[in-house]
Amino acid sequence: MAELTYIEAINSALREELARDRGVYVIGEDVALGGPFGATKGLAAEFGERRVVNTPISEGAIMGLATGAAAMGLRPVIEVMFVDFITLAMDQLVNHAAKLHYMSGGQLGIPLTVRVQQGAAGNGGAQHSQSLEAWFIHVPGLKVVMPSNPADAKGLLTAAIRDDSPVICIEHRALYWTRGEVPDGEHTIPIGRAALRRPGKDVTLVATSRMVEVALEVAGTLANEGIEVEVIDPRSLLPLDLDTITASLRKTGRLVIAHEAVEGAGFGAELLAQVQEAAFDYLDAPIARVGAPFAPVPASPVLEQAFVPGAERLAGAVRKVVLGA
Amino acid sequence: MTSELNQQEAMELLRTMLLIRRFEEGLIQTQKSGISIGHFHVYIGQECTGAAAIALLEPQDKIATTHRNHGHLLARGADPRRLYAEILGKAAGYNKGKGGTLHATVAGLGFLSTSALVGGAVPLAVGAGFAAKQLGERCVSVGFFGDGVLEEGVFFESLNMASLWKLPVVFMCENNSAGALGQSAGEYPGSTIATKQLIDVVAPFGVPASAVDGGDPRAVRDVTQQALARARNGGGPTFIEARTVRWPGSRPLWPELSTGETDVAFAWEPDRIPMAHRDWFANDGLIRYVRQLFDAKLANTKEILALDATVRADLAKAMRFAIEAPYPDPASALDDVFA
Amino acid sequence: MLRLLRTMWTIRAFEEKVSELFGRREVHGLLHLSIGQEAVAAGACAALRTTDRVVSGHRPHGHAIAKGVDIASLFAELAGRETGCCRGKGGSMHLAAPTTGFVTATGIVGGNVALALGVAFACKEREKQEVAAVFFGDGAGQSGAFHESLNIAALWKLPLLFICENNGYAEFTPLSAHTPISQLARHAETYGIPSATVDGNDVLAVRTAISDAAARARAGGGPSFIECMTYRLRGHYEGDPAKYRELSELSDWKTKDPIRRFAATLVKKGTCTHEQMRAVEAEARASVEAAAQKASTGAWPSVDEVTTLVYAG
Amino acid sequence: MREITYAEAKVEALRDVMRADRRVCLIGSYFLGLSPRRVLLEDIRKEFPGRVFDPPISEGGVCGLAVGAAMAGLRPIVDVTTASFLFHGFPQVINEAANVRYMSGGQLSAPVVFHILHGLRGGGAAQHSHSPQAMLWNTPGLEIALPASPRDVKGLLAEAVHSDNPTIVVDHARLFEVKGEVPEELFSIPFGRAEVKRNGRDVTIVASSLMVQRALEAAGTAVAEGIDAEVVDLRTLVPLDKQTVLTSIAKTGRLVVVDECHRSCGVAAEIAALAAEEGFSQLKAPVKRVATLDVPVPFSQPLERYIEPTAEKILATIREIMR
Repeated sequence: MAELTYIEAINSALREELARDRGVYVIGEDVALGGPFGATKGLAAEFGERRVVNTPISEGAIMGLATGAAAMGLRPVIEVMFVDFITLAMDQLVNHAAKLHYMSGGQLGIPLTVRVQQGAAGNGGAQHSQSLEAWFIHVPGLKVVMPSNPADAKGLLTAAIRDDSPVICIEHRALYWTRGEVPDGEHTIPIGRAALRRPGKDVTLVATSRMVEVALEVAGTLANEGIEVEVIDPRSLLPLDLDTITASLRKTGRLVIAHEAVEGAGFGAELLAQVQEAAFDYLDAPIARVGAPFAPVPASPVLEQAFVPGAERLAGAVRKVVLGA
Repeated sequence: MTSELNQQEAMELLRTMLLIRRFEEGLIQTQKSGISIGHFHVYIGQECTGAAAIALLEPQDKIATTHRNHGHLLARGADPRRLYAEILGKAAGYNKGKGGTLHATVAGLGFLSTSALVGGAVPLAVGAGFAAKQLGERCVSVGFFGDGVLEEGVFFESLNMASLWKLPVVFMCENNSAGALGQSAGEYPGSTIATKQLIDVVAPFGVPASAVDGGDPRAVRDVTQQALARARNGGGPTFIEARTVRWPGSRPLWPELSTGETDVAFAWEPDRIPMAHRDWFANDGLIRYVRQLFDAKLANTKEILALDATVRADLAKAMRFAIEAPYPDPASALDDVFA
Repeated sequence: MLRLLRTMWTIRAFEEKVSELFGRREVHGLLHLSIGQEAVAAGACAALRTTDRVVSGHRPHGHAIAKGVDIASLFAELAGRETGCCRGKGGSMHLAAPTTGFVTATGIVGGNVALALGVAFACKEREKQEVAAVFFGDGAGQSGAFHESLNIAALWKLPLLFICENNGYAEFTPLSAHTPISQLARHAETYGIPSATVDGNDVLAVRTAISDAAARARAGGGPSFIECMTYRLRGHYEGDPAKYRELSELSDWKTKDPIRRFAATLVKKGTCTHEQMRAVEAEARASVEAAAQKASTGAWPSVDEVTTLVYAG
Repeated sequence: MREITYAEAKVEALRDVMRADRRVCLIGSYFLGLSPRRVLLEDIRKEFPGRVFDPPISEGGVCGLAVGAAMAGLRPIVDVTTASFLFHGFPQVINEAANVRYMSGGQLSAPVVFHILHGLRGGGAAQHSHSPQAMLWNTPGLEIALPASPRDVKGLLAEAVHSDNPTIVVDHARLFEVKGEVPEELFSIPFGRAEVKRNGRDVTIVASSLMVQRALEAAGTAVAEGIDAEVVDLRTLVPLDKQTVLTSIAKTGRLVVVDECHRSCGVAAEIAALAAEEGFSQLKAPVKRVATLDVPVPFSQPLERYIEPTAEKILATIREIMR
């Protein structure tokens, strides 16, 4: 075990996969220079600029390029600098990457990994802070993973690169410099398996990405009040490990879902809709969602802080579900 | 060089350029002092372009700009206090703290929008030209953008439509990567285009295009004047590439005062410029302009220093205002989503 | 020579049959026919190797046939049968048969150009001297993806042949209503990409231009742009009355029909006789009839297929 | 009141808003898709020369152009045609139009109308059958209207033009031939008001766009089985009329949500979540969803029919929830 930052863990996954498989390419804006956050640091020096490829600022063409290359059997890993910029590549992502396999009747494979970071941190404002995972869950043909710590960042990215379908790996910018233990050497986490982060018997709290940290903090606080919170991190939003979540719910009878994105047609809505159908009779209270307010992300530090769902809001929601209104 | 400007106009242009330079130097110092303002981009070294071009606009004209917007806003008359406040996320900011540096905008001064997406503002500028033509207004829309935009598909889509429909638009491309900088020199952000010069990509669209020294206010004035006249007379769009050399302080991901604060006396005492920065200051439009004013006897050193001191004092007050100004009510995060 | 003629007749016969079947509701969906443009597909693909890759757009039938895709599987695909090349999941605009080198078609104007960029990138990396070719119409020239792709192909010297089928109409409006530029090859020149504008109804001229470009790409010379000036004798899609065109324009182009023109040239040169010409047409029509017949007996896909192949493995 | 087709009502709305407001212009003109009814638009072209534009195939540029024009004082209605093409316009619609008022602290607005034709149209396959409204719902700042009847298309389209917000009018080509009563004069239907299209007491069906017609069909058939279904047409997703939905559930205790989006993170997910969160105590059974199955839209007819939310599927779900 080594202690690495989240961004170092990503770097290590990329390095190992570049070394392991000649078909892996890292493509994106400024990636040969290390990328704006250092995820690709040192890779061009080690593997050459032929496999760690700098591109012009043409997100649409890059997504199309990577999709076309994947259809030819390469295993490209592209970096989209901010999830907000994926709007420029949506056509290629939705209309090509996600569908070519299906539309071609299985003739074409698209072993593509899209690395992208998101979240409200650093006062970037509405065009650099969105959380858009629901879009990708909504597009059949894409898999969606969201690592919440350095070990998962490495394990899920490695699994994504080796997967034969297009996988979107959504990182959180605010987690980049957090540290954690990461297994040495090859480390993969199967896509589609949730992680139990903290056991508890009173209420199940499902949280994604950075909200896992907040959920654990809340669980600690509420333990002092006599409420035992079970925290589950789905890690992969599609495919979703519904069994782990409903098994927990059968025990606790109560569920709170937390994510940083807005609620409207988001991951929380989907999970809630699935759970109420699958485990209606086990529910002792209405399920609650905690997401960002229905607004673009503001830039001002105080507004941004007010925007991001925090421990206080989450604790309030959990108390309400456990104790009643 | 200032033959077409009278002394008062020449000094006003200098004031604008100094205002922009000092505003951003102050911003870098404030950020280094530990006040968070998010990722920001400065216009240092490019002041001549915005100051000279925007001075020619009429009140009804529209401007669309980018993440590198401070210079354009100030040149158009934005209040430095409110602009600083916006950048610091305060309630008194033009955008009530919702926009920050990336989206700072002043609608009352004809700014349409400030898009932080590469190429995002270009179709918006074309849209404003389209609207002006439809409404029969004698208004020109000027889009400011960087050289990287020429790599975005939406630029071509927008240029094509502006040409096809002869819209009153000036495409003002501020190429701050002139002189083999940019991606090839290992900098952020890099621009990569397979043509010999940027204006080549414009030629097939039948849009008049010219490249000028962005650090030469007279050259910028000349081409902008022609472009505005063409637009107002129904002649359609023009593309201008204003070339400047990247300020070394803009090379790191976060701006740094790596050349130190600008000393206007460099203009008449070049020996005082530190050796390491001589190349850059030799090209710096601001220093070159001060020297020209001085040589043409339009201003003496005392007047120039006094103007600089006034600008700096005003900006210090503006920054203090912004720092002391209250943050917005957190609940206002929910406002302004809809009309 | 006869092979070129046969390919063109097969495309023509195929699409006429498709039109007939569409009228009888035996094939479905949004169909875009290339009748009148056969020389581009036939000439270009004749200049390519089997291992070269082709990406097409929403008007792909001719390209697929010229690249050697089994026509029965194409009929079956258009009819939504399990025996279709995409097992009924794709339809006309999403034909794919990568084993023949026909990578895919796509329904997004301009999107195919960016996709082909990636195919060319992969060809370069495979180091087997393969080249990629993309067919697109003049309408794609106004899409952002097209311009982004030209720049990147030039920067990276990708072995990509941009084959523009300039048929003068972007969907329902003449090109002049879409852009001030009448020849899209000018955009390629901007980026230093060698370009040629040829008579797209002259199959030999197309073949020569593509041969030169492919040789350059194989030798590491990067992309080329070949603009083929042509005309579609049908509407934008099957069922489009195409009232936006002058009748005189249509009849003028009919006299330049690429198949009859080539046949006449061959006879005049003494390469073959009138009888041989007619035999080629008859053979092509017979093979198309047989393929259509075969396709019509294909099974419908099972509804269980609906959820298969969303993911690999 | 006179009865006209949906297509006629839609064209009438376009004509009336253009007569009433000189700032309104049409960018793109396939408001009736490729349907035979599209000839109706010729009258608009004749009546308003110079106010109907046919742009090149540059959706990104076109959407941006319209947003810019709206910010500068026009009221453009952009026809993006097939909903799938909106993805090209996402940078402009999502990042510019939706954010501009908020980001500018209320200084600016982009009163633009984007028009799209969504959903399965028969053989459209994976790239021409999208229903992107749920994705648009996930990015605050846009108003989303989905007409389902001739009267609604006229009133909602007019309201979209009057609105100072960017609005997406999500329409469906399979509604064009529906007939219904439509007032002669120009009128608007306020956003955020769902309509109970059929009263019932046993089960609530919430739907929008074409699915309202399918729900009504299913409800009509269910009567024979002694099931009295209530059909609620949301009409707008943003703003959402929660109260009408919750009131109906309070009455019936059962909810089926019908939606043409893909199921995962679709409109039905949000309505089901809302009902289970805020109407939990009223629910006698779990909320059921009838949505397009989570696969790219296949081309082949039987496959397409299999994934489509049909009246038969709605009926089967009603029976199941009543058990």
